[in-house]
Amino acid sequence: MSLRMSVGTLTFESPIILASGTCNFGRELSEYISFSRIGGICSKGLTLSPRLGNPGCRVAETPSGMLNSVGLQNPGIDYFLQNDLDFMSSLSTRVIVNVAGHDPDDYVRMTERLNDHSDQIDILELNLSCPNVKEGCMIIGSSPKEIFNLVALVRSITSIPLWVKLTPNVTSIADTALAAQEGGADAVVAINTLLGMAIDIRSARPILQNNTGGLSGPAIKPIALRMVNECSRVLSIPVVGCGGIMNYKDVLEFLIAGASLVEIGTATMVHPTTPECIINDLEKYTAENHIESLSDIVGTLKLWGV
Amino acid sequence: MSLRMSVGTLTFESPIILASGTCNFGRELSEYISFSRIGGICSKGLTLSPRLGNPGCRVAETPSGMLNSVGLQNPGIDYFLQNDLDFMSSLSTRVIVNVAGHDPDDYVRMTERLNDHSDQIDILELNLSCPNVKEGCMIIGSSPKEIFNLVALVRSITSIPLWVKLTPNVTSIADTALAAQEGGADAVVAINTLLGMAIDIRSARPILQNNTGGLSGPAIKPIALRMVNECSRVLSIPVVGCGGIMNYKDVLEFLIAGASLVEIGTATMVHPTTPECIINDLEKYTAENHIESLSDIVGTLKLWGV
Amino acid sequence: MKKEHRAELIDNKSMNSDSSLLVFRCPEIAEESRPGQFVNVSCSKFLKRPFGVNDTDSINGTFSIGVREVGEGSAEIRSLEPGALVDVLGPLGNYFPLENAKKLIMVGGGTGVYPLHFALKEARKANVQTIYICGFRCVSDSCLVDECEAFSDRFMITSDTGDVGIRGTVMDALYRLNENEYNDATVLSVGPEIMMKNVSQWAENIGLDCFVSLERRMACGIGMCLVCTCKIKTKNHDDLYENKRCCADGPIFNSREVVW
Amino acid sequence: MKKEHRAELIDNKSMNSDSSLLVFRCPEIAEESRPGQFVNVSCSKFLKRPFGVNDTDSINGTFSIGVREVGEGSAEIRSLEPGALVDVLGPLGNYFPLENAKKLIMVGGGTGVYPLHFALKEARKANVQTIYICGFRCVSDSCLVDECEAFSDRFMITSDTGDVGIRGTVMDALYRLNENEYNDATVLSVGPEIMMKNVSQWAENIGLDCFVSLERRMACGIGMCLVCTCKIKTKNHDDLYENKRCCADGPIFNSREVVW
Ligand SMILES: Cc1cc2nc3c(=O)[nH]c(=O)nc-3n(C[C@H](O)[C@H](O)[C@H](O)COP(=O)(O)OP(=O)(O)OC[C@H]3O[C@@H](n4cnc5c(N)ncnc54)[C@H](O)[C@@H]3O)c2cc1C
Ligand SMILES: Cc1cc2nc3c(=O)[nH]c(=O)nc-3n(C[C@H](O)[C@H](O)[C@H](O)COP(=O)(O)OP(=O)(O)OC[C@H]3O[C@@H](n4cnc5c(N)ncnc54)[C@H](O)[C@@H]3O)c2cc1C
Ligand SMILES: Cc1cc2nc3c(=O)[nH]c(=O)nc-3n(C[C@H](O)[C@H](O)[C@H](O)COP(=O)(O)O)c2cc1C
Ligand SMILES: Cc1cc2nc3c(=O)[nH]c(=O)nc-3n(C[C@H](O)[C@H](O)[C@H](O)COP(=O)(O)O)c2cc1C
Ligand code: FES
Ligand code: FES
Repeated sequence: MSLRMSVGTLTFESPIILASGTCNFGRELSEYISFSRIGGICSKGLTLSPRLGNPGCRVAETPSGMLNSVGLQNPGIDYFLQNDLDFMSSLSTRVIVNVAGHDPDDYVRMTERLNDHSDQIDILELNLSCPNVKEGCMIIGSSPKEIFNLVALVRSITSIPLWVKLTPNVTSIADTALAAQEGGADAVVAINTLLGMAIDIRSARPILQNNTGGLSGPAIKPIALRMVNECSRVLSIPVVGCGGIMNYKDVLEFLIAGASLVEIGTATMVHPTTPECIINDLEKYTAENHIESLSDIVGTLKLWGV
Repeated sequence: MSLRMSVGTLTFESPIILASGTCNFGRELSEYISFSRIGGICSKGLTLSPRLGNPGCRVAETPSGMLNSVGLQNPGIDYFLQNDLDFMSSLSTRVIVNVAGHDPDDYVRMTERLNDHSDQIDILELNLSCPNVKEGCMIIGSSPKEIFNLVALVRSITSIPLWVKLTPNVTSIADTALAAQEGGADAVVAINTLLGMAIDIRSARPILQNNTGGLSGPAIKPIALRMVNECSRVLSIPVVGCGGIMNYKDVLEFLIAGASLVEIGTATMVHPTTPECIINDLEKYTAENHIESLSDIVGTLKLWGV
Repeated sequence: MKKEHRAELIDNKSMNSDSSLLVFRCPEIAEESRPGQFVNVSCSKFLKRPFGVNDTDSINGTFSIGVREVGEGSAEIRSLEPGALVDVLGPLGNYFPLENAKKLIMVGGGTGVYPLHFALKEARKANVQTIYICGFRCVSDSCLVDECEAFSDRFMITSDTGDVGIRGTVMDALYRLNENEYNDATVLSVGPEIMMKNVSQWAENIGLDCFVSLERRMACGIGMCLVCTCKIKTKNHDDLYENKRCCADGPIFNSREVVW
Repeated sequence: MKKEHRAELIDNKSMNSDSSLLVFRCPEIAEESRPGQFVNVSCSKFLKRPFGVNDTDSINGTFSIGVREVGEGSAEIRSLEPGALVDVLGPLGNYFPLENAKKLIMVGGGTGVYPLHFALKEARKANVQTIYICGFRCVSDSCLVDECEAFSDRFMITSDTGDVGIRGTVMDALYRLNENEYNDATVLSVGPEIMMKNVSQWAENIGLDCFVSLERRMACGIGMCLVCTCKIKTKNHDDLYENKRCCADGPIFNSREVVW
């Protein structure tokens, strides 16, 4: 019994991927966990030029969750390729590079850079969902048409497997997911954070100096599960589930709902050993329940009344 | 110092309104709290014909929240008018009738019925946001154009003040709110529940027999606050805030964000005396902070960087 | 006005492999509870947890509940230590119609025996003749055996494994009753739904009234939110039903009205 | 591999009107902590709460933190009772560069005195000469006064109200130092940001290095999430800055690098 998953042309040691922005480039976490059974790690969201991110307070605790307004602080793609990619490649896990652009041209130029390192990059994750920057990203990610155009454009210039990370802040995630598929994505990742706000009543100010931020953590799990299921029902490409996963039971829920892999974000920030604990628990669970391969349970959700 | 609020042409004893579907018609709660300082009570969502609601399990607990899939179980508007409206009117608080239709015609016919009782009805709340029924409601409420048409239609046949309850399951709540305003709404109510799912891993079944349900409770508060603020920034009509309010601090956050009144839903289900506790705490707060009128803090949010 | 109570846990003793009996001090609940009613107990989870009242002691102002550990909330409540203060709403729901009962046959399964224990004690007080039948998976799941044997006029216990009492289910015990014994009796049953369904079929077949206690996932517990509905036959329309609230219209229903 | 520790609270004593000193058993943290570092303590809230290490006792395997009650999380932690087990991550962050210090002037305000206390003790061990200045609002807010007086070569206390020590702020105490006293000293300051800013201006003006401990809202506490950034001047570019992580690049920064 192993937790290995095959998704598209790639195999993953386990379905557990470290979500973008919650583990930076893996250095800090590598002091807490071994990466050997981790399915993959997503880089912090990268942009063409270095970004300082948003000013002031960037985090607010909320019931069973948190808001962040980091705003894509990152050293820029060139610095990343020179200084961080080697480290990520050394982790013996799938390397997923998360990129975020102002406009299609940004995505193209970053993809071109990544093409030169395609031996070290397993997956290119197009972040069309960061709620903390003014241009690009979530604006593109809210429009099926723009998603289709962007994904098709990037698809046409790279052979690196392409994941599209979707925003939940839309009327129909099935529509945006379909657009990504039609554009040529190899998988969609659902979901990024929900746009939210927290207010300090003493100062009558938003706690986040960016005014709004992205809501993550268990609070959003029911929404994420619903969206993963919606995506998996309309798509023929795999879905990577994400949103509020804290333990192995949550992982099982996402797999059952239709996710072929899952990304763990906030949980790792709350307890750095979470990814490893989850993998241990999944191993125990599959053994105890005589599950030959975890992939057997992907998409096994039996909806009522259908 | 009083908590009295004037909104449109009406005054409310306090900003605390009991949200639709979480207090039925007030009978049960009247054994736990006095309604004299409650701002208003919304009836359970009413339909033209009686509805049994959805079958099977209708509630799932989630982190800091719950999913419900009641599906508008109600005795129908005629039965309500004959058997429940008198009771609601006797509560010495504003009476808000929440109606939900399959199609515009449904809303028209219900509005006509309510017109005959306009002396007992302070507000007509158009539910364009119930996520638990197949037709009407959230479908209409997801489209600014359909919202505009429906609200204008209802507006043209009634002089009862009109509130439009919005769904958060949209890309832009500013757009749907504006549509409601343009259609002639006297206020918008933001937000109804977020569509979510919970899964039982043993049976690989959704816990709710309706498969999906509406997420409410503190988990959604950051999203609700953000949406209330978005609405209040684009609208000239008042916003009624709703979503995850548990205590007086939450109420203050919503008022600061731009809500003129708030609706309390799930909190009352968790602790039936919540509305009264909140009112007591608000009285203490306004006294201690020498706030002459709570309406002074409505919309006082100072956004950063503007 | 009704209110939410803060009850102090004053005793907590393990009863069998997976359940414990918790005694709380709360004079109002002790005073008002009637057999079949339940209380809604707070824990660190978002919603309260419903438990049938197992007993009351109005002199000491206490009531007790039997808590079986099935998930995180019940595990947390079961592990509370004396002195703990918990928010409790109750008593809630309707109760067994014991007033006119001439004779009672009580059939409990699993944790169903806790609420039935309360009914049994009250029947004893009212000098009503009782037959008490309880079923468990095995001896280590059994509880309240001595108490219930002492309080009942006839007592039978069954177990799936046969390691205590009759091997089989409560049905096997019921089948042993003769007409003299069950004549004129009212049947009360609390336990797994399939058991209550079988018991009520048995009762209905021989013309007895049977009252069952339904369990539904609840939120408010007081009838406002309509999440806890039970399909109940519409009066005089066997093939129509309405959705009644387990928490407020129930949890006790006449089995003839229940759409299983 | 580093790990999250389960620490047992073994002592909790109130220190003043709003803070308490909590002693935890956790040999690893006791062994590894250095002055200026902090630990991230779990409570029932979603995120951990950061607190500076106040002291360690590697023989008994304990460390302590001073916890001021400012909101729900700190109130909960402050009210823990001995025996409580809590998840603690640490020690985290960098620490005061004490190695080459010839003389130390420590300036603490409010709860800032807790982490400084640790630095003071270590300086004493290393036989470094110390001037210790602490400022409080009033006497009932003061804490660790006797300990710090005993451990320091020169000790001054100030209060806004004047009901203990010098009436005024820590600046009024600093101004009393003469050149002999502050020459060659390194300044360490922990407290409200405005105080640290003033202290560092004083130090920079007379050519002393000053190290301050910045506070930011944190999530991971170990440098992964980038929510806790401090504006730090880019090397050799006084008018450019980068966003450094308070939890991993700090919390201790040379005041000359800080963009206040
Ligand atoms: C009227 C009534 C009386 C009851 N009396 C007793 C009793 O005397 N002794 C006893 O041990 N148990 C009793 N139960 C069942 C008890 O309420 C559940 O076992 C308990 O709520 C499970 O909580 P959990 O957190 O451990 O389980 P989880 O499965 O983690 O809970 C998740 C959610 O489902 C609900 N839930 C789970 N199982 C049940 C269930 N069987 N019935 C209703 N809600 C459920 C929980 O309340 C919670 O909201 C009664 C239930 C009802 C409705
Ligand atoms: C490196 C560092 C060292 C610290 N050392 C100490 C110490 O030794 N003694 C002490 O009493 N306090 C210390 N603090 C402050 C302490 O962390 C906060 O007072 C505490 O987190 C407040 O939590 P709360 O739940 O009571 O407040 P709430 O305001 O309810 O907390 C809400 C959120 O804001 C965060 N937060 C609130 N205030 C602060 C703050 N001042 N700094 C950072 N995060 C905050 C909380 O961690 C939480 O995530 C330190 C903070 C940092 C960053
Ligand atoms: C602090 C923080 C930073 C994040 N940064 C990024 C990012 O750079 N790129 C991205 O695609 N998603 C980013 N996310 C979103 C997460 O990858 C993930 O989609 C989201 O948090 C939901 O999952 P969770 O609930 O498990 O955290 C970030 C989330 C957090 C909390
Ligand atoms: C059990 C339940 C039933 C509800 N029924 C209705 C309804 O009939 N009509 C309606 O407009 N909203 C209904 N709602 C939504 C609430 O009125 C409210 O908008 C939502 O729950 C968010 O607020 P809260 O977090 O305070 O509960 C219902 C919510 C719950 C939990
Ligand atoms: S639990 Fe709310 S009506 Fe029964
Ligand atoms: S708290 Fe995560 S980087 Fe500092």
